[in-house]
Amino acid sequence: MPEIILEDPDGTFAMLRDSVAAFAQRFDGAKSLRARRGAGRDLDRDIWSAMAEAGWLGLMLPEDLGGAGLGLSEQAILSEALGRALITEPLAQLSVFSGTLLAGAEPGAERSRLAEGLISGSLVVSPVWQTTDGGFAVVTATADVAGVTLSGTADLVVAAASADVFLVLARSKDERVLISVPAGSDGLSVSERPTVDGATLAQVRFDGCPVAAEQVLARGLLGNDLLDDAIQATRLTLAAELAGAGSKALEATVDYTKERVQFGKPIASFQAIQHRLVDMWSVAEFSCAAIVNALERLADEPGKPAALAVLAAKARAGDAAVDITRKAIHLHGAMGFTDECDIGLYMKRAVNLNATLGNPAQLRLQFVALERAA
Amino acid sequence: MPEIILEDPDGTFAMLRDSVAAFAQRFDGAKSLRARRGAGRDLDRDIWSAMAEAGWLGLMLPEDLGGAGLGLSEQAILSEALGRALITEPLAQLSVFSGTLLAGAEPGAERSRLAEGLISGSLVVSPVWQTTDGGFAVVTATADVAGVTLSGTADLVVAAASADVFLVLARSKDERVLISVPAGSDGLSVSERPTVDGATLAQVRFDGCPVAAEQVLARGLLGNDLLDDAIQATRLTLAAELAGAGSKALEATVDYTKERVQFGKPIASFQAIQHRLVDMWSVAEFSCAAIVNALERLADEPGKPAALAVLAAKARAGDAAVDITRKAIHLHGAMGFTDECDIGLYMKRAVNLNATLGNPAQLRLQFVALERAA
Amino acid sequence: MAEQQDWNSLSDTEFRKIFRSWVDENCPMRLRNMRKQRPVFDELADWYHALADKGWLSPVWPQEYGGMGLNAAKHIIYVEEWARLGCPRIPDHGIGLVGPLLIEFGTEAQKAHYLPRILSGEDVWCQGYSEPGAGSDLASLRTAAVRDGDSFIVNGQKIWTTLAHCANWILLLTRTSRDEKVKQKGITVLLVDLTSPGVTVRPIENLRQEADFCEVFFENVRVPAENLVGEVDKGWNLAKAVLGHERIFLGAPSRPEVALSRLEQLAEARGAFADPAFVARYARLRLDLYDLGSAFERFAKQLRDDGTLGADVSVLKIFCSELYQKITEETLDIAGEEARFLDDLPTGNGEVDAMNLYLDSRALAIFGGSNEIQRTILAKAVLGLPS
Amino acid sequence: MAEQQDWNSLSDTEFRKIFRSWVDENCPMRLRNMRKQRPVFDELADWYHALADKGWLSPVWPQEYGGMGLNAAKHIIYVEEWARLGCPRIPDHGIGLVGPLLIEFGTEAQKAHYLPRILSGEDVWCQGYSEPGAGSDLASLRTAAVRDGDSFIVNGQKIWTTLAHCANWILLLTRTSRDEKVKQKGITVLLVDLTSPGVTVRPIENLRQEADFCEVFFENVRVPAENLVGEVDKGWNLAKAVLGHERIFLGAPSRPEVALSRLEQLAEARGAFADPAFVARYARLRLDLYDLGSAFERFAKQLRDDGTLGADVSVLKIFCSELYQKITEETLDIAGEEARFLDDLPTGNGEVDAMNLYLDSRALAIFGGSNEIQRTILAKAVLGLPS
Repeated sequence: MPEIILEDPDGTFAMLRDSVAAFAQRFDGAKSLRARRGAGRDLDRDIWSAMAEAGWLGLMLPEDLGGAGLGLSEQAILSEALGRALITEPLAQLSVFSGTLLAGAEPGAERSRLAEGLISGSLVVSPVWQTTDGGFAVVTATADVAGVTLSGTADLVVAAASADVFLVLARSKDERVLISVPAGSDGLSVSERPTVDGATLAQVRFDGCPVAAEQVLARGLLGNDLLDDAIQATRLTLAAELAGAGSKALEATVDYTKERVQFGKPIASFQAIQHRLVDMWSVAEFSCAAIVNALERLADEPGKPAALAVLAAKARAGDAAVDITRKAIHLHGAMGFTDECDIGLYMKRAVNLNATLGNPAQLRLQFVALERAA
Repeated sequence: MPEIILEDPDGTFAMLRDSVAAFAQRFDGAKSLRARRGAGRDLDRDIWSAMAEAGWLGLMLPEDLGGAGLGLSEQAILSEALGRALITEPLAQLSVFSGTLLAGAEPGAERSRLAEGLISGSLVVSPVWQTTDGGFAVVTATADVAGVTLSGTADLVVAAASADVFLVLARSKDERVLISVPAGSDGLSVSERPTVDGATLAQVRFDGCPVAAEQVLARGLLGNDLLDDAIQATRLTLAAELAGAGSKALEATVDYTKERVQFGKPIASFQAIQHRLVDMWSVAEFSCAAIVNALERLADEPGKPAALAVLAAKARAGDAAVDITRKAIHLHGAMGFTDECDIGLYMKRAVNLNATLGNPAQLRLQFVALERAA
Repeated sequence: MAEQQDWNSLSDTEFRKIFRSWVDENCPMRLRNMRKQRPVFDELADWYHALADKGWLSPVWPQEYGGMGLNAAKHIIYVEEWARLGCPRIPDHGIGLVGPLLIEFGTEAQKAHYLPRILSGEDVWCQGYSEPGAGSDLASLRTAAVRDGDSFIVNGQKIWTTLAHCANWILLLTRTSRDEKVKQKGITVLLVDLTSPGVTVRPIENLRQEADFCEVFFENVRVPAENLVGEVDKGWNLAKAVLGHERIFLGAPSRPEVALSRLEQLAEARGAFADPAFVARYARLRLDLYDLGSAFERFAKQLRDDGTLGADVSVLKIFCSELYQKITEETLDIAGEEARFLDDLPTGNGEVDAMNLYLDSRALAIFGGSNEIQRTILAKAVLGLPS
Repeated sequence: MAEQQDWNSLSDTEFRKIFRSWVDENCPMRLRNMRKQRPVFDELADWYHALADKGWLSPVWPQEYGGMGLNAAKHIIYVEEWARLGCPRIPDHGIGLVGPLLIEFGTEAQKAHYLPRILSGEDVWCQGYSEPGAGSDLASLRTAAVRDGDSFIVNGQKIWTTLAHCANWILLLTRTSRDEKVKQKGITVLLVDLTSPGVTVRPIENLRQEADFCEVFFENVRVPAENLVGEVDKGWNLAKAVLGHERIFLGAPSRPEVALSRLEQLAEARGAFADPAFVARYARLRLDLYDLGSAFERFAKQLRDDGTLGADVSVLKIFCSELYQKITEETLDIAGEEARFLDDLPTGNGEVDAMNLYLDSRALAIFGGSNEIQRTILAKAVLGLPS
């Protein structure tokens, strides 16, 4: 089955894949997802701790913050494997996105505390910055005689109920600042809605939530690339997870159609089914090739070529995973339409990840606008 | 194979179909098209005369102008049959469009002369009104001491080299007028370009071309529906021709794939080919149903419902014929890629008709704009 | 009880008006445009009884059995108005399947016993056709019925049995003899009481996590011989026959119609109609739906004129199910990041159940014969393509 | 004559630079970006001879035979730069097919005789594989070669023989024995002089009304036995072997690249980039092309690393040919009414050959094994699906 093909001289990638496979033996992805969904929870804390123990949460964080100091290639291989195994805890947001912001924040005690907690799994650090249309939320930090307070609303917050700390992107006068807000702070409220893949997304409201000086992790975020870097890294992570999910859904469908007999033959022997499976395999191959291209551009041609490549990779992997899993459902027949069959969980997961941080249509438009910009 | 299904209590439709079948025995469509293309001509005058003798050119013209006084249903059945037989002389423009304009023009000697000539085939009456983008050409009628003259340029003129008379839609001050201009008039020039289906479209230039009072056939065309009626009737005619061409291309492909043996079996026995053929058949059925719906709306609900139905029918029939003939080429294999095989002529014909008076994307937008207009 | 009238003698317009106005007045608003495609009997009981009292529960049963006795043309109007008013689908296996089967092939005793109990809601039926190894290839079913004195003993398993957990009777296709050459031979139709010892019903949740179908297990279930319909070993054609003209409704535009209205609602709320790229995609879907209406009417007319339909009618089901999917996919696309939510999307003017419809739209292309099977049937039946 | 150098020892960048600059300087501008996909020998003779003199005509032949001896990695650069500079495809059956075949399987006498005559342009070769009854199913070919003393007598017919009317030699697959069980057995490769008595060549016009392929008829054509390549009855694997890594180039992005640049040119001229609906469709095509580049690189890398490719490489050809069609279809769509013209469309900044490309794009999905065949091969070879 298609996978991200990278040279692996020291065996790091093989090791990462093996460690996910071993992990999936302990924590079955589909079973865990159903359990979390049944409980209405947004994060499985046991799994999260185990992921921390595996060293995955701080994979890309620099070593001076306690991380492994690895790069996006390692992250992509890891996330692809997690996607295959349907391990759906929100690593992309809670580790890659939050981690990139922390790595780029100003050195200080709070930053060190959060990084350490993030890496060890003891702190769930959830980023807060979007509206439901994917744009920037308006959360404003205002200073008066009583001190600085936050007000405003953000959406699409993952693991909000489980979060220990919110990493809030706020406006303060003309600049954008990054603020750490402990869960349970005064004036902070959270309301959750279920996601299609059995977790939740929350609206987080700040109503005069007090902020101490040491909670401000970074300033001047309009003028630098930190946020763009975080979005880019997260998109590539999501692309890899989508590629893994798509590839696994294809594999499951190939297996199913080889076994399922109708009219005296396995349905995989019917030409119409075969061609459909080949088309699914093709887009899976293209996803992996697009991700490899993005990783190479990031290494060789940072800037515009890399930005284009990441947009293309997320768009392709999202389109492919959604397309593959839809067809997979169909090829599983009535069985595919049941909740008991794991294939539906892959489809729902693909729908969520595909819509996260830009769906393919939006990303393609960004690509063209960027490419055609003088 | 799919066809336009209408109740035929007095057998008119069956008679029309039979007459086209007999006609096609005398004038083989593909052979005639190749001959005309080889000669670089825009009209086969012999075929045109024979079509006149068959009574087809004045089918919808009122009886008081010498026509048969029949309706769009008869025209649709006729054009569908012509489409099947690949009889490609531009009936839609030279009979339906020109005829509708003449029928709506003001009574007078010139109108009677043109109608008679159109019906008998002795005059080729070619409408002149468009630019290459399908919009209205700017041809201006100006009066000064020397009299009225025409100036301006129009495009997409069919049979311009063969035309005896041009039916020019011109601007005169604030109104739109219809003017008859004899071929060979002073200041009139014609330059032809080949069309994909082996005829030509011309640019017609008027450079101070004199116009006598009796050449003005109608005035005030901005305020009435004549032009809209002509466009609507022509679109439905084109839709029917497209439906006929698509249905025949499907039939030819079914026949070919039943005969063509590869790997010891007719290729029509392979499931992937079968499903492709079924999809071709489906859109052909939908084309015919859309045309029947348009004819019924025109009869029962003139105005907006009919206008919507005609837009839908032309869009569907165009999309279907282009899609069917593309697939037909492919299913004919290498043979389909040769000029010797008639299937390519059907494909080229479909491309031309589909792009005439609005391609499907444009027509769909018009549909939505009209439907959503308060 | 029921109002009797020769509905077929009315003009289409008259009938449509009479039918529509009574239904609109009597079908409770809480049941209109339900999120569930198939509500269970208990949710609908009052509306069910109201229809039965009016004599309008069974559109095609002859009036002597308490139906309306509608011909195909009037039946289409019945279904169209039903959809237009957003009325819920009622548990319809008794009305649509068991009733017509018994009326055509049942004994007088069977008719006298079962038909009134369907109308009264006392019996709620389900349909036991599919098996784990016999889905698209229905003829290979294996649930066995063996004659034992004045009974049959049934062993085996059915699956995808819609709403079996809310039914008390099942129309069961069983195998009574094995002839591998012609698998359709040796199939027998039995009426089986689901409360019989040895029957186990296990609901299965679908993608929307609703239990609308079940597995049904039969372990030495004793079925009285008088519950046989027709003859032993000759049940196949009988089971097929009652499908009749109802196949046209699988391709009726109502599902994509509902989905498109939701797409429009969301698009209005999110400002998508100001984006020409959306409008172009919307236009394609809108025209597909419009043309599906024209194609539906083409077959409806044939049904009105000839009283019968060919295999070609399944083109509607293929087009309809694929259009339904395209519309729900577009709805998720314009939802952007909100496509991640399972619950309904607020619009300021009602909610849009984008994900509910998206998930539901997966079903129609699978059930009732997958679109692949339908295409293969069309290839042979309509285009005469070789095997 | 030819400059000899170990090209493979250069870095990719160095080689690319050297190759590109000489070609750019020496390939006549009148031959760049030609409308014809396959110009005939006479149109290109001076450029052909210039390449031969330079020793750059045959990228993969070993240098001892007058080639460049490029490995797969360098060959890809050769092809990429060729495409990027808009150089014309030269009649390449001698260079790409006959040369490698003889170098691997030919006798010393054959190599000494034929290879220099290919480089000099004295012999122009075509490839006699397909027959009327053997297209996708090539192994069922029937053109017969019967041994007669020191000759073979050939009877039969080939079709789709590219540029046979401009060639003087044909590489011919013939049937020398019939074994219906294994059709690939009994096939023999012969080198046949097209000026031999009994050979008739009939050009066939394609959809663009250009004669770029032919039928070739053989009536008792006498072929000397020394023109046999390899062994009698064992020609199948030999014919297949020389395809080698060249299959990757069937999926190279050059054709859709050219088509997309034409689409952009027309879109700029007609203002389509101001229409968000067009931009959305364009974006899809642009990204498809971009991703085809990534996928091409994925296989090119495999070729560089392993020196070989699997069956999976044909995914490129499928994607590439279908993308090429989509782009040319979109070009006609935005041409609006102008899609009716056969000739090129003026833009004020050069002409766009919309119809020429549209018609040309029909070919790639058919020739070199239809996309259906390719998908079936992939199903078995890559996914291991059962028959």
